[in-house]
Amino acid sequence: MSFDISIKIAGQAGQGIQSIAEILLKVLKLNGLHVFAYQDYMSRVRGGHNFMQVRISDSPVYSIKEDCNILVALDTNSVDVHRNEVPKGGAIIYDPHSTMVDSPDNRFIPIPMNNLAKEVGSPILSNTISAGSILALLDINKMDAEEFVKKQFAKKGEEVIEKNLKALERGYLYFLENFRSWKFTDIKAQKNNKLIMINGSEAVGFGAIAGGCQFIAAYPMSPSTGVFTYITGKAKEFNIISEQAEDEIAAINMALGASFSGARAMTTTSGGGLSLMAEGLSLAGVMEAPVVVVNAQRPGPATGLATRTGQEDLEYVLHIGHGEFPRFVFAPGHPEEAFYTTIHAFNLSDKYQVPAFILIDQYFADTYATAKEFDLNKVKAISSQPSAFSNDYKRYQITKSGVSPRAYPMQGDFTFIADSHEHTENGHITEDGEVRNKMVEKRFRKLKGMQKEFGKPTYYYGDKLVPSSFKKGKAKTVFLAWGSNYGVVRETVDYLKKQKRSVAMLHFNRIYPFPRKEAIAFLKGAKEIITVENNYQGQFGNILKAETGIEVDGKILKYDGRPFTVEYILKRI
Amino acid sequence: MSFDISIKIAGQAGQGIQSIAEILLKVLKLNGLHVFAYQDYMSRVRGGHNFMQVRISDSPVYSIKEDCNILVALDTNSVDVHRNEVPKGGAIIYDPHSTMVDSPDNRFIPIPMNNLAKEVGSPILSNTISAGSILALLDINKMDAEEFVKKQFAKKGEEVIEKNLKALERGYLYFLENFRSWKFTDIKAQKNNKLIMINGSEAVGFGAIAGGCQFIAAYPMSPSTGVFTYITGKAKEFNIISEQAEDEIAAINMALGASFSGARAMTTTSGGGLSLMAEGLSLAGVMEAPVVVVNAQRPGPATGLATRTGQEDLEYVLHIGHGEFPRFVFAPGHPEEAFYTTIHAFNLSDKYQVPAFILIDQYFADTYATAKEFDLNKVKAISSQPSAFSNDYKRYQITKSGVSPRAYPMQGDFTFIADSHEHTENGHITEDGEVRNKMVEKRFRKLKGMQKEFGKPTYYYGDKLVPSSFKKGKAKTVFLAWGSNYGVVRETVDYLKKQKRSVAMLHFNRIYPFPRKEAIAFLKGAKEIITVENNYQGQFGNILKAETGIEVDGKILKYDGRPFTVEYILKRI
Amino acid sequence: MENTNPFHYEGELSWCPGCGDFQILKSVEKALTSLNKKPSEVVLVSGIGQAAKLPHYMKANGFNGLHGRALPPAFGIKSFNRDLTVLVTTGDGDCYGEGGNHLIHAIRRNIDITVIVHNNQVYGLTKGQASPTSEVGMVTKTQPFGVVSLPFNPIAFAIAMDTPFVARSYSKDIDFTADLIKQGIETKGFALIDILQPCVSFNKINTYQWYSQRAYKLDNNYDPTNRVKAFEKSLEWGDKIPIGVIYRSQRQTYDETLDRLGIKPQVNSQPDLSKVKSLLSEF
Amino acid sequence: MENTNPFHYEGELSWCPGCGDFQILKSVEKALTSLNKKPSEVVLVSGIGQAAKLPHYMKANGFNGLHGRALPPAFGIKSFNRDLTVLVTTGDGDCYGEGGNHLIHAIRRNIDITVIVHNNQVYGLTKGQASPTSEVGMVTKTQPFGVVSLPFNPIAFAIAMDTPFVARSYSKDIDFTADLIKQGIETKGFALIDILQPCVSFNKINTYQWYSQRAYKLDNNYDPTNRVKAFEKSLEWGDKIPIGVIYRSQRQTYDETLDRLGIKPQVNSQPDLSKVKSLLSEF
Ligand SMILES: Cc1ncc(C[n+]2csc(CCOP(=O)(O)OP(=O)(O)O)c2C)c(N)n1
Ligand SMILES: Cc1ncc(C[n+]2csc(CCOP(=O)(O)OP(=O)(O)O)c2C)c(N)n1
Ligand code: SF4
Ligand code: SF4
Ligand SMILES: [Mg+2]
Ligand SMILES: [Mg+2]
Repeated sequence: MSFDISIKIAGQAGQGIQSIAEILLKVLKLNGLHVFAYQDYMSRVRGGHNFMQVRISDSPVYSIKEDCNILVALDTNSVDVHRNEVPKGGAIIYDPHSTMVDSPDNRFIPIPMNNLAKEVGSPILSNTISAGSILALLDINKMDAEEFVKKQFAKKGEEVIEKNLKALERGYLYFLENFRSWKFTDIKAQKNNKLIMINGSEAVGFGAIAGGCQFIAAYPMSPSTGVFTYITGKAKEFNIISEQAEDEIAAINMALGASFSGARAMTTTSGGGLSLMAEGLSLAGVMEAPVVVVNAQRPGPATGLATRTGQEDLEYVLHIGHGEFPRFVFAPGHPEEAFYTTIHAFNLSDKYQVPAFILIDQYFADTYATAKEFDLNKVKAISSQPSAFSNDYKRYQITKSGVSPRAYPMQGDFTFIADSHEHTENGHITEDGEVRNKMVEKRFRKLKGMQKEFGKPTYYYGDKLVPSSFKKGKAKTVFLAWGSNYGVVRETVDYLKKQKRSVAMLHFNRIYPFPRKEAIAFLKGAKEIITVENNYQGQFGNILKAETGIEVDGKILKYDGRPFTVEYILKRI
Repeated sequence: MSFDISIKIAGQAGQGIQSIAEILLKVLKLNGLHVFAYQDYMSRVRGGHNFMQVRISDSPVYSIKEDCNILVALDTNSVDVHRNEVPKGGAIIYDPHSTMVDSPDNRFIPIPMNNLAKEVGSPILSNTISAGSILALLDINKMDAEEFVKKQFAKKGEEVIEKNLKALERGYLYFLENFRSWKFTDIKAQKNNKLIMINGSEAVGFGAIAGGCQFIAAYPMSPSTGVFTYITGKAKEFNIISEQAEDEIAAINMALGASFSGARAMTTTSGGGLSLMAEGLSLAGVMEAPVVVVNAQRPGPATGLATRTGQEDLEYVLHIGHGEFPRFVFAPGHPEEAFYTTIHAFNLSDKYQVPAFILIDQYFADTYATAKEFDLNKVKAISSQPSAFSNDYKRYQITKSGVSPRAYPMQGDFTFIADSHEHTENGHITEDGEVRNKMVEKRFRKLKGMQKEFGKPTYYYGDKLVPSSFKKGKAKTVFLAWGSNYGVVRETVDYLKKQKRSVAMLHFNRIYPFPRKEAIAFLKGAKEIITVENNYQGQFGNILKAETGIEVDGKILKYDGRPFTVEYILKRI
Repeated sequence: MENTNPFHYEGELSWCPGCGDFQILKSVEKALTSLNKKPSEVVLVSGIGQAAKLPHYMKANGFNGLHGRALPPAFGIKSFNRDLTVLVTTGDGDCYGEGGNHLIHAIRRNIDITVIVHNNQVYGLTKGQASPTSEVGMVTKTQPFGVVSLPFNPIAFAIAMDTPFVARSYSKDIDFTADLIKQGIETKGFALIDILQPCVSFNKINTYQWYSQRAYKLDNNYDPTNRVKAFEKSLEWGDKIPIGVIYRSQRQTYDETLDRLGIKPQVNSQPDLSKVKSLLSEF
Repeated sequence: MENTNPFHYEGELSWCPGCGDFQILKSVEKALTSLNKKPSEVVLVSGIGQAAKLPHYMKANGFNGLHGRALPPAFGIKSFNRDLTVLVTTGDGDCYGEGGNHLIHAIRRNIDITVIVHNNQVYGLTKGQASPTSEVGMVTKTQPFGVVSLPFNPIAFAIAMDTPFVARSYSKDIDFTADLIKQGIETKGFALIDILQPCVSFNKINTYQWYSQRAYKLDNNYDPTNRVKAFEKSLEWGDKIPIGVIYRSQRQTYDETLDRLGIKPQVNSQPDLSKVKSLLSEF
């Protein structure tokens, strides 16, 4: 890591933080640089205080920093809130005409963005002006930015492109003309790095498409809407039926209907919506209907903090739905893992005819990160269903594996019933105690096969990921992480390693069926086990105890709706 | 226990099993005898195969037996299904004109109920005829029965009373005339035993009324409807608003609205309905709204076995609702405990401003048992809310106990907001991280107080109940029970004690906050811990492990929708 | 008919003897038979209730889901496989009570399905509580002081929602009901058929006699395409209750929209890998 | 007005500048002030959405519950304390989408509350998805090929449900809206007021200009008590959109039923112990 720069762009909702960040991030990516960008936004459309945190390096970056080298403050409040986060030698870019600054010191760089924008043609260009100035400050070649602007505004016509190019240039030159002496670091483009930049929502959505999703029904709810809109945007191209349901109850039940017809079906939601799906999830359990459910967590209870992050639904998802039935629960740690996990979720849900949950959270959904191009040959959408059936086909045939052959209507002359009651092999209502026992046992027999499937935990021991064949942990202190905390805990381990501490991370992507054997093997030698979670109760620690008897020695918890930072964790060990 | 008789009355839905049982049970109770009666019924209105199991003794009885001394078979199928359950010397009463019996042996007692009923006036009297014959067989004085008939049919007028009295006499005499030699045992009336006979639904409903319930909204669903109808039947008399909601979502949200206005509010439901309430329960969590939720369990998932019994929602109820919030979860073991527990649930929900769950099940709800008259002075409906407030009243004031003073509209000139978002002390939406932390911590601080409240587990060690001051378990083998399995496990302990085995039961009524200290103390000396549950996963065992680290040594599980018997448990140890 | 009825189911039916549900079952079979449908291309979707047991009592595909939730799976089933004939058999509680919101939005979507409501004005399966269509004053265990809410008028509601096909029938007239169901199936888009169905066990008010005295067939002069007139007709409920097609209209179906967009996924098909790969370039 | 408006709230409002919600807030305050209501006897109940934030922006009691679930708590609040004035402030998504089923049954129950729907024909708070009242063809991120479902007509629906008071307003006319709200509060029973409310951030179709060109006030000759005529009027939506009281009717309220039964529980009161004891004899 030869450089590691943090930028914060702060202002009100509606001021265009995202437009600035978009240009910046895309251009950095085109330069082969690694970026990591998190959005902190309020539950409102205009006003308030939002900000975007961007980290840039020539090596992969996995989390945000509390302080920043550069602050772009779009209003006075942003200066007040964030000026102390910029150390000496840092830069604070602001518009001297719209933003009041008390006693500016030499970190402050006034750029009259609004005036420059008006000069170039229109005040709405001020975001492009800012982007130009930031690029100049970072000493990034203007050419890539120009290329990006051309692509980005292609649909809007020549005039818009022209004006934005001008604005970019104006911002760039204004900076050079007035602040040439400013320079942070040697940012070197890594042009032969073939990177993609993707956020968690897109990674799950992209995975769903690669996993053969054919039907999505959902109801909008932050922070889950991103996955829904990503897939919906591609619906025509990928032959996907996408429907905005009237409520989450309809969403899950629509998905189950489509699943009955033979679709790879999914739904996306967040806390309150998940709760409304509880009964439908129980239906999936007894009907043995494959369905993929993405739950993007936010802090609760109820409406809670609608646009912020949390990991509070873990134990809930393990038990959601009345009655008992097996399920998959995944919690990927980074976009690449989310992509593959989603494909696996479709395949495994199909293979075992159980619901598969993917737990993400606001931090994960909205965070952009660069990654190597995903290898699309690694996983395929594979259906495990036979394609021919005899006329005495039994939907719920008792089998050794617990899995019955699954047919769809019109695959032959047979008929079948999918049923919400306890049922016979034919799907008809039964109250017979023995049949009931057989059906319960059949459903739970699947767990044996499910346990062996995709989803071993990742043991991160210093710079390298230990493959799952690595059978025993080596570190004295092991941090437990699940879901989105992969990155920040990984960087914590890196930091502590440099201090010669014997530390590792054990990250769980699959939480159910719980990888008991692996957890025990990796944790056996540890002197100290610390769980790192975005909730109050240390839920993963509870699950670990119930599943393995292993008790954690410490909990590092955060439940204020904001993501962890390495600094926060370090302060607590 | 000088006698212990089991009777099964079997036939189709609509044939009047309950009418026969009702006369029988009430008359036995009037004689000061202990009864225990369980209904096994199908999810249909007419036809099928239902039966009622009645046990009678001069000592309290707590469970059903698999075999029976007397079978009353109302149709041919009932003879086929149950004849093998009647040992030699037992009696099988049937109507020789409507019921086919292959090779009747000397257990069979033909009573031409239909013909006798017609003689007396109408075929619908055949149930009273049966009751008369059974009473004669049991050698119960006819007088009490006559008294009961008079009371029972009082509203229907003289003619109906007259006819039923005649029918009772006819059945009674017909038996004596034809089968005088039959006699089971010396049933001795215990006239000075002042007993009540009550089922689980009534006990909870009665407790709710005694606990000051003022508002109930619910949606019908077996097996929870009994609690709802009991309370609704008394609504006018006790000044209770009762409303059948359009769905369970409305039911819980109506209750929360009433709670806001100051009502002691409740709702009743079962599995699927509970799932639909999940979001509303989370709302109760963040709003800190008192509400009592009765969940009458039945086997799932989804519709499952709609009229049968199960204990499958335990882990679910501990975690239901997205986000994190404290709650009470109770699972009373017998009607008397249910009565007191319900009163406590109202008081504690009010005191701590958290939802209180009462978990019962179909077996519990529909089972009648005799008990000593409840002592109504033991528990009172006590509100912990202050009655005067200043004008700067803060609904969510941060306090040491975590409990804020709760006001209702129009208790003064102040106004306040109850809010589903994370909020300030004033109830206004906030996104402030520090306020959020304080509110989460405030809500969870309540747990400390809650832990000390009503609901220690019951350690049953032989004939006597050990008071909660009894600090250490003595038995080698401890059976764990929760909810409705109190009775059958208690009788199992009694049985094994007689065999000189060192056994005890530890029964949990309060499951959350989990009585950790008591559980550990009582289980410390045990060599063998066996959990007895009506589910597949041994859920209580899992909770015990997560809460205390104690692992059970054995699980005796039953998930076919039927209740345990002592015989079933004994076979599995 | 038995011989030529491919939908006949051999097993036991658990409805009460005399229940109007038997008649509706016959009508459904008749309608489908007359349209020469094959059991394998028909899906019966239901929630929970006595009415909702119907899919178990016919030889056809069935999706017997949750109480109140028949319409959403019906949408999923039909939109994914538009070659299927999808019927929803539901109760007044199932469809107008627990499931009311789905009815509103299913009509708006206008997917091509036929919804048959066994309207017995009571909750049958759960033993006699009031339903959304119960008469004011009806006494039950959960309404011991009598029903106070205004009965839901499904016909007026459906007309206000501009439902393409709105009909009422009386279960006792099997041929008439079968014909309405047939018309409903033939209608492109959403068809709602509300069927007066005596519940002999729990509804002691709206009995065979009560309905028989009141139900009358709309005559040929009645024009179901006039929305305002149809609305006026829908308010008729009392001594006379009109049965027949009360309202008809036409608008684009959800099926047609999907066809227009060219969206028609196939079972067990893989996504086009080259297309999937091309998405990478957008990141 | 500020001085004489006891409902004025001092804190910050998070709506977008120019949003119609500000106007509705003023209208509500005006209506309540003109009725001499005290803040402490008013409860504002809402679900979730921009509209649903209103209870935070007025000095009055508030119950800000779940998305789509404003009506059930409003029932609980009002039935238990019938001295309260209960207003529901809700959005088109909140009330007609997620909460549709409660609307059906709340109207049937006819509890005495006033429901104010901020109908901006879009999901504002979640950034611009279609709502149940969005126009066919409207393109959003979740309807990239345009809305296909028929917009929900709340007025026609409410008339079909025989709602005692049904009105439409346009947020820009604050006095007119305030007067309708006042009438709604004065109506015994359920009042539904659907208010056309421009969302300046996400609805680029139904703008101030769009509404201003179309909204017209019903004249004095219009008779809102004729149900069929009102229904006909409710179908008018296009170049001309009528605003005003569109329908009025009368029937027993839930409140009156409770009064008749003598059910009126008091806070912090104990059940009568002797009565409770007498129940024992029934077992
Ligand atoms: C979520 C849920 N709530 C309640 C029930 C219980 N339940 C089953 S059927 C039914 C009512 C059925 O009434 P209706 O739809 O009119 O059908 P009918 O039996 O009258 O034909 C109810 C309340 C349930 N199964 N699920
Ligand atoms: C159960 C649930 N689903 C979804 C959401 C997300 N959500 C919040 S507001 C809203 C839509 C609001 O639309 P509308 O009611 O029209 O209000 P507006 O913002 O337009 O005023 C949605 C979908 C939620 N909070 N809860
Ligand atoms: S209870 Fe009523 S609706 Fe149900 S089967 Fe019996 S008669 Fe039919
Ligand atoms: S998004 Fe629309 S409805 Fe919401 S505050 Fe802004 S303008 Fe108003
Ligand atoms: Mg019904
Ligand atoms: Mg809206």
